[in-house]
Amino acid sequence: MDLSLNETQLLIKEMTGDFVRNDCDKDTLLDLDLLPAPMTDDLWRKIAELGWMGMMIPEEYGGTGNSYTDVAVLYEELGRGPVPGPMFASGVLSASIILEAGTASQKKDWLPELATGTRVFVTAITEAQYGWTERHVQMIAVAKGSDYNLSGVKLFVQDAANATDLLVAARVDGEVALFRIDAKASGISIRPLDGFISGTTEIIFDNVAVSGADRLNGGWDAFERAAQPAIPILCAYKAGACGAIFDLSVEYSRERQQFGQPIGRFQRVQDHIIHIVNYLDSARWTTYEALWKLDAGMDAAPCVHTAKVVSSDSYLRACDFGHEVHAGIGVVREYGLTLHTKMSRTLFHHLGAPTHHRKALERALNLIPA
Amino acid sequence: MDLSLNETQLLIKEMTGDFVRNDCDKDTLLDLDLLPAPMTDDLWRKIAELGWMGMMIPEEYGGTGNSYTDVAVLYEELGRGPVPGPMFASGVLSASIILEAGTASQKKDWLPELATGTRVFVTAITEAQYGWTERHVQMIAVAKGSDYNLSGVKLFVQDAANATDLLVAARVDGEVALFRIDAKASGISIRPLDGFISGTTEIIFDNVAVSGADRLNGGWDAFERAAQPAIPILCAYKAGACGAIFDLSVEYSRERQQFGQPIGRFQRVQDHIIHIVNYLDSARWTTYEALWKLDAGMDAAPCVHTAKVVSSDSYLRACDFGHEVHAGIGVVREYGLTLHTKMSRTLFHHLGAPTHHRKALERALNLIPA
Amino acid sequence: MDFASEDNEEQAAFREVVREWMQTKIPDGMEHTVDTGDLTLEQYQLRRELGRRLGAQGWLYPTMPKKYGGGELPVENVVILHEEIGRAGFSIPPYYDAGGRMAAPTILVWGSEEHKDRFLPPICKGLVRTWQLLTEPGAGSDLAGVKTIARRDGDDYVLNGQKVYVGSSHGADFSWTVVVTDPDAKRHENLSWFMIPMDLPGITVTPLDLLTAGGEGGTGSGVKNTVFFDDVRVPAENLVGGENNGWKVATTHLEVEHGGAGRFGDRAIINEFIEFCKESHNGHAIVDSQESREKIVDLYIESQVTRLFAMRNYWMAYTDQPRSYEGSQYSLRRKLSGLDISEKMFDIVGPYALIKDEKWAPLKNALELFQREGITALHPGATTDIQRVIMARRIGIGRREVEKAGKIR
Amino acid sequence: MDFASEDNEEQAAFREVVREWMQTKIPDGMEHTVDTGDLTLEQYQLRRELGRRLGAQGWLYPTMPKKYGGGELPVENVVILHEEIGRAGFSIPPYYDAGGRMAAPTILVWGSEEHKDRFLPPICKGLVRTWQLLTEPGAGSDLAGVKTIARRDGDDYVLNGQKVYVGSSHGADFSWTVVVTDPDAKRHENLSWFMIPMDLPGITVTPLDLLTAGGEGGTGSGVKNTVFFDDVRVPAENLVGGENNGWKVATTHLEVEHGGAGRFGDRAIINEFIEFCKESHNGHAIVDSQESREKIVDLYIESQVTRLFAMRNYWMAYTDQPRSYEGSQYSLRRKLSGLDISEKMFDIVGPYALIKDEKWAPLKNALELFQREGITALHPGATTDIQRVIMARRIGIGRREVEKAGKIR
Repeated sequence: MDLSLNETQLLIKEMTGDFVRNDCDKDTLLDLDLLPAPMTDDLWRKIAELGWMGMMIPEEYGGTGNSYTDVAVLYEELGRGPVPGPMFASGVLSASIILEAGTASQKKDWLPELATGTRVFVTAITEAQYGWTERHVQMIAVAKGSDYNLSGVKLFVQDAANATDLLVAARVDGEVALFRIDAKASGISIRPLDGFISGTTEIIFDNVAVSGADRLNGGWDAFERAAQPAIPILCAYKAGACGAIFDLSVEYSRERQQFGQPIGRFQRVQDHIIHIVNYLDSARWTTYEALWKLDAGMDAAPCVHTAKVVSSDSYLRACDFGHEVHAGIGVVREYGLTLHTKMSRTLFHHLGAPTHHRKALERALNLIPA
Repeated sequence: MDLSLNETQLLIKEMTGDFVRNDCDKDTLLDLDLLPAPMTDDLWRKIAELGWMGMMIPEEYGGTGNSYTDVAVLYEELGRGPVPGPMFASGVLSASIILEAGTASQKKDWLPELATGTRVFVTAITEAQYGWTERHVQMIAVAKGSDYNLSGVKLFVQDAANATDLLVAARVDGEVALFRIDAKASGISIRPLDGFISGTTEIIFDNVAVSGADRLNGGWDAFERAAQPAIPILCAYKAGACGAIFDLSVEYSRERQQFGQPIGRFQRVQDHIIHIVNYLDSARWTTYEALWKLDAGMDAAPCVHTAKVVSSDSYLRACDFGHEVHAGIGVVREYGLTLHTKMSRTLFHHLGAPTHHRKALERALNLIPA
Repeated sequence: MDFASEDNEEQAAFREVVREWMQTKIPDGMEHTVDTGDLTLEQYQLRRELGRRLGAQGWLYPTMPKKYGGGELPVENVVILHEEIGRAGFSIPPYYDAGGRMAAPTILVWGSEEHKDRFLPPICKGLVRTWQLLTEPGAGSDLAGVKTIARRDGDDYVLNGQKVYVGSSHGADFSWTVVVTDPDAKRHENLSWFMIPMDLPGITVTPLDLLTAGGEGGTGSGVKNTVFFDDVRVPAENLVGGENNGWKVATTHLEVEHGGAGRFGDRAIINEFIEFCKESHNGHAIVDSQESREKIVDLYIESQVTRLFAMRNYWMAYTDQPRSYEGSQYSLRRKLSGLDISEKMFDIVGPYALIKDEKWAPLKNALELFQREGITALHPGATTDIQRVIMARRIGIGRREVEKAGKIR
Repeated sequence: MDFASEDNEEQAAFREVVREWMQTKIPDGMEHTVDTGDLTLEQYQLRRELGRRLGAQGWLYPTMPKKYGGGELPVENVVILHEEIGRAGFSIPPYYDAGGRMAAPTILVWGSEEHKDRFLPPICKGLVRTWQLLTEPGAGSDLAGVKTIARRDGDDYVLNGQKVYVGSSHGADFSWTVVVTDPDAKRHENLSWFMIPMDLPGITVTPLDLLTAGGEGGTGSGVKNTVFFDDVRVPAENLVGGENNGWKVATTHLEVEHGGAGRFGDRAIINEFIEFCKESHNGHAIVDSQESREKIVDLYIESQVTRLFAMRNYWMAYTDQPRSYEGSQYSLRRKLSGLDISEKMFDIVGPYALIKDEKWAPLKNALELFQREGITALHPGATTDIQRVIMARRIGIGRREVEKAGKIR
C-alpha cells in the first residue's frame, strides 16, 4: 500500500502547477471565458509544446505512454484554474477512443498529430435526446457505396469550437459506429451555446460526406471501454477544482473581517469550508482508487462509477459552499469564483451524470442482472 | 385565511397539555416504556373519561363528532410526551375504518363502546411482506358457510397488545375484506416485538373462526378512504413530538455549560436546534393544511402524502439533531430523549413510509397515469 | 384553520373587478421576461406604466393606507390581487422597487407626518422607483459596520462613501440608506436613515457584473450597481426617524427583507417546471423515467414547505400576530430550497437547464436564470449564516433573553 | 499509487501462517455476537482467551514494538492480519480494550522506559484489559474542564471524582485517565495522566443504561458505566508523562480516538446488508424494487468514501506522513455516515431494521444494533461539533497559525 504520488507524478504536478499559475492566471481565465471557444492559439501552442496531448498515447504513435494516474495528476492541476479548452476532449477522450476503436492505419495517421497538438480531436456523442447510453445515439449514417452521409444534430458537445477533427457516433444499420470527420467539412456548422455553461456547442450535420476510410473499427462497446479511463481523469480535474475552491475559501476566511474578526472564526463559516474539504477529499480518493485499479488492470467499474458520482456532486456542492463563504464578492465576475461555478455545472453531466452512473452501479454491484 | 386555532381547539390543546404534564410525566413514560403493552388500566380509564376516544365519532354513535383538525390538536399534544398506547389505533384509525366500512348495525354495536374506551379496536393490515398497498395483504379468509376461518401472520401491528377487538384485512376470493375479531379469540396469539421499537406486535392467527356478521361492508378502498384523515392526525402527533424535542433542546442549550458558557452560544449547537425547529414547522404546517382540506371536503391527497413524508422524516431527523445537541446525556435512558428516538423510528413506516407516499404523490400530481 | 378562503360575495365581486381591469390596463407589448432584474428599457418603461396604473387604483401597494396612496385592502383582497396579477404572469410591483416593498413600511413606522405625506404617495402611486443602499465593500453581514459618512452642514448632510450590490438596471428616482452620523458613538448608536433623491450632484452609479456574463460579454442577470457618494448634499429633512436612530429604523425594513412579511402563493416556476416535465418532446416525456418522477416529487415537497412558511408569515404580518424567528426561518428556507430546487431541476433536465438559447432552452431561458439565482440569491438581504444568527437570538438558544422581531406595521 | 498490494512471496507466506493459526487457535464456542460491547460472560472470557493467544504471537497489537510484546509487523502484514481475522468474523482486539488501542501508543510516546516495561507487555499480550476514563458529568466536549482531582500524598496521589460513559461489560484490570493535579494552574497546565489498577480500594463501578433498554427491562447495547473515586490511593509511579503535563499526553490518545490512526477495510455490515438485499425471501428480493436499488447504491457510495478516508489515515499513520485535519475528518464522516447509512438501511428494510427477534430480525439483530449505534456513536471520542472544531484549527480557517496533529508513534 502506497498512497503517495511517485516522482514522475510529483514532477507533472509541479510543472502543471507552474503553468497554471504563470500562464493561466485569473485575468487570462476571465478573458478566455468571454471567448466563444475558450482557448487561444498562443496558449494552445504552449500546451502542445509541453507534450500533454501525447501522454495517453504510446510511444510508437509519438506519445509518452504515461499511466492513467500520471495523466490524472496533470488534469487535477488544470482543474485548479479551471483551465478551459479541448485538452481533455482531444488528449484524453478522443485519444482513448482512437486507441480502442481505430484501425492500425488510423492510429498511425491520426495519433502522432494529435499527440503534438497539431490536430485537435473532439468527440461528439450526445444529441437532443440527451444521454450517455447507447440508445441515446440516434443520428444515422447513410451508406453510399463504401462511403457515408451524415445529417442531424449533436448537442452539448464539449469544446468542439476548437476542433480540427470530430469523432462522431452515428448508426449504420441500427448499430452505433464511429466516424472521423473534418471539423471544417462542408455541411458542418458548430455553434457555441450561451448561458451558465462553458465551451459547450451545438453541431449541425447537413448532408456531410464521410469517407469509408474514416469509419473506425469499433462501435459503442469500444467507446464505453475508451470512456472508462477518461472518466476518472475528468474526475481528477474536478477534484483539483475543489482544491482551488478550498484554498480560495480558506484564504478569504482569514482576510475578510466582519464584526471585528476574520469571518473564519465563526463556526458557520468554518462548517462551509469543512464541507468543501470533505467534498475535495471524497472526489480525490475515489478518483485515484479508480485510476489505480485501471492502471493495475483490475475490474474498475464500481470505482469508476463511484468516482464520477462523487466528483460531479462534489464540484457542484463545493462551489455552493464556496459561495456561502464568499457571499457578495463571490458572485462578482472579476473575483473569479464563478468560473468554477459555471464549470462545475458544465461538467456535471459530461460523460454521464450521477444518475447515469448510479444506474451503472446497480449493474456493477449485481443488484440487477447485467 | 386564518391560521390560528379556534376556541375549541385552544381548549383541547390546554386540557391535553395539562394531562400530558400531570399524568404522563417523564417517569411515568419511562415506566410505560418497559411494559410489553405500553398502557396501564389506570391511565386508560382517565383517557377514556376525557372523551378522547369518541372525538372522531358522530354523536349518534356516542361520540362528539369533532373536526379532524380538532382531533389533530389532541394528538399533537400527546406526541409531546410521547404518550404511547392504543389511542390512535382505536380512536382514530379503527374508528375511521368502522365509519367508512362498517354496516349500520356494526356501527351501532361497536362505536359507542369504542367511544367510551370500553373496547379497544386495533387494525391489523401489514404482514411479513411488509407494506401498505393492497398487494401486501396476502392473508386468506376461507369461507365456511356464512362464516370465515383465518390463518396466517400479521406483523408490525401497532398497539395490538392492548386490543379487545382486532380489525383484520384478509382476502376473500382474491379481494381484500375487513373483519372484526375478538382479540382473545381462540387461535390468536399476540406477541410484542422487542428492540428499538415501541408497542409493535406480531399476531398469529391459527385457524381462527370469524362470524359472517363480523365482516365489514367495505374492503381495501374503504380502508384507504379511512386512512386519509387518520394519516395527518398521526402526523400531528409527530409534529407535537418535534415540538417537545425542540423545547428540550433549547432548554439544554441554555443550561448546559462547556468552555465557560452555555453550549447554545456556539453556532454549531444553534444550527442543530435550527434544524429541529425547521423540521417542527415543516411537519406542523403541511399537516394542518392537509387537515384543513379534509375538513373542508376538498381533494386533500397531495397534501396528505406531503404531510406524511415530511412528518416522518422530520420526527426522525429532529431526534437525530436532538442527540447532536445533547451528546452523552441524550442517550442515557433516564433523560427521556430516547423515548422520542424510539417512537420516531416506530412511527416512521406506520400507515406508509415516505417512499410509499412519494410514490402516491407521483400519482396525485399526475406524473403517472392514475 | 383556513388556508385560503373561498371568496365570499364581496370578494368574488372584487376578483371580477380585478380581472376586468387587467383586460384593458396591462399595457400592450408587455412581455413575460424571465429576468425582471434585467429588463430592456422598453419593457422597463411598460412595467413602470403598469405600476402607475396599479398605483392609481391603490393596487401597487395594496396594504398601505389609502391616505398615502395605498389600497388599505383586507388581507383576503390582497391575496386575490396577487393571485390575479400572478395568473397574468406578473407580480406586484411589476419591477424592482425597494421603495415600496421596504422603505414604505419603514417610513410608516418611523417617519413624521411630513415624511409620510412627502415620500409615500409618489411611491404608492408608482410615480417614482427607489433603490436600497445598504452593503458596502467592508460591511456585508456586518451591516452596522458601514463607513459611509454623513456630516451635518447647515440644513444639509454631506455624504461620502460607497455602496455596492445596488438596484437593477435603468436607474432610480430615490434611494434609501443607513450612514454614519456620529463616528464617535457606540456601534448601533451612530447611524441615521436617509431618503436620497438620486439626481443630487455627486452621486455616481457604475454597473457591477454579477454571475454570470454570457459568452459574448453580455451581462447576465442580477444586474447590480456600485453607487459612489462624493460630497453629496442631502437635505436634513430627508433624515427619517431621528439622528443616530438609524439602526432602530432599519429593524423594520430588515424584518421585511428577512422574510417577516411573507409572501402569498407558489414560485411560478415550480408548476411550470412540473408541467414541462409532463410534456412530450419527440415522443419522450421527462416523467417517463422513474428517477425523474422521484426527483420531481422531492422538488414538489421541498417547494410546498417553503410556500407554507411564506403563507404563514404573510398571515402573521397582516393580522398582527406576535412574530419571532419566522421571518428569518422563511428567508433561510427560501434561499436554501431555491438552490436545492434549482439543482434538482438541473439534475432532472441536464445541461438544458444551463443554456440561454432560442432554439433549445426550455421555458424561455427561465431554468438558466433559476440556476444562477440559486447562487446569487444566497446572500442578498442577509446571508444564510446571518438568518441563522437572527433565528438563534429570537428563539433564545443558549440565552434566556429573547430578541424581539422588528415592527413592520 | 497502490491501494492494496498484491501479496509478495513473503506476504503470501505470512497470510498462510495466519490462516493456519486460526484453524486451531480460535477458541471453540466463540460466537459472532453482533454487539461486542455487551457480551455474555462466557463469550467475553473466550474472547479474552483469543486475545491472549494472539498476544502470545505479537498479533494482538501487531504494530507495537516486539520488545513490549507487539508484533512490529510492516503495514502490509498488519493489513493481512486484519483481513484474515476479519474474514473469520472477528476483529483485533476481539473485545473492547482501550488500553491497547489508545493507552499503548500514548505510553510509547510519553512514558518512561520503566512505564513501557511495566505497562505495555501485559497489554500487548492480552493479559489485562483496560478502560478509558475521560468524560465527567460536567466535562464532555470540554474535556480540559474535568474536575476529578488527584492530591499528592507521600508516594501516592489520592483521587476523588466521578467519570461517566466508561468501558463496557465485565470490568477491567486497569483504567487510564486525566485528572486535575494543580487546581490553581491555568487550563491545560493543571492535568496529569494516570494508569490506574481497577482493584484499588475506593473505586466503585455502577452500570449506566444507554439507548435503549429492551421491552423487558433488559439492557441494550452500549453498556457503559459510571466510575466513582473515593480517596483512591494511586502510586505516583503510575503518573505518565510528568506532573501537570497530562493535556499534552492526552493529545496522543485523542488523536487516535479522533480517527488519526485510521482503519483498514469496510464496515462488514455494509456488504452483509447488500447481500441480504439480494437474497430472495418468499419469492421477493429487496433489489426487485428500483427505489431500493437506488438507495442501496447511495449507501454503497457513502460507505466507500468513509472506507477511503479510513484507509488514507491508516496509511498516513503507519508510514509517518505529515497529518493535519485528516483524523477528525474521518471521525466526523464515520459518525455522520454511520447515522446516514443506518437510516438508509431503515428506509430500505422498514421496521425489520428495528427488531431484536429470533424469528424475524434480519442478520441476527445486527441491523437493530446498527440503528441504535447510529445515534450512540455520535458523541463518544468527541462530538461531531468538536471534530469540526479540530478540523478548523488544523486547517487554519480564519487564522494563519495552524494547530499540529498529535504524535501517535
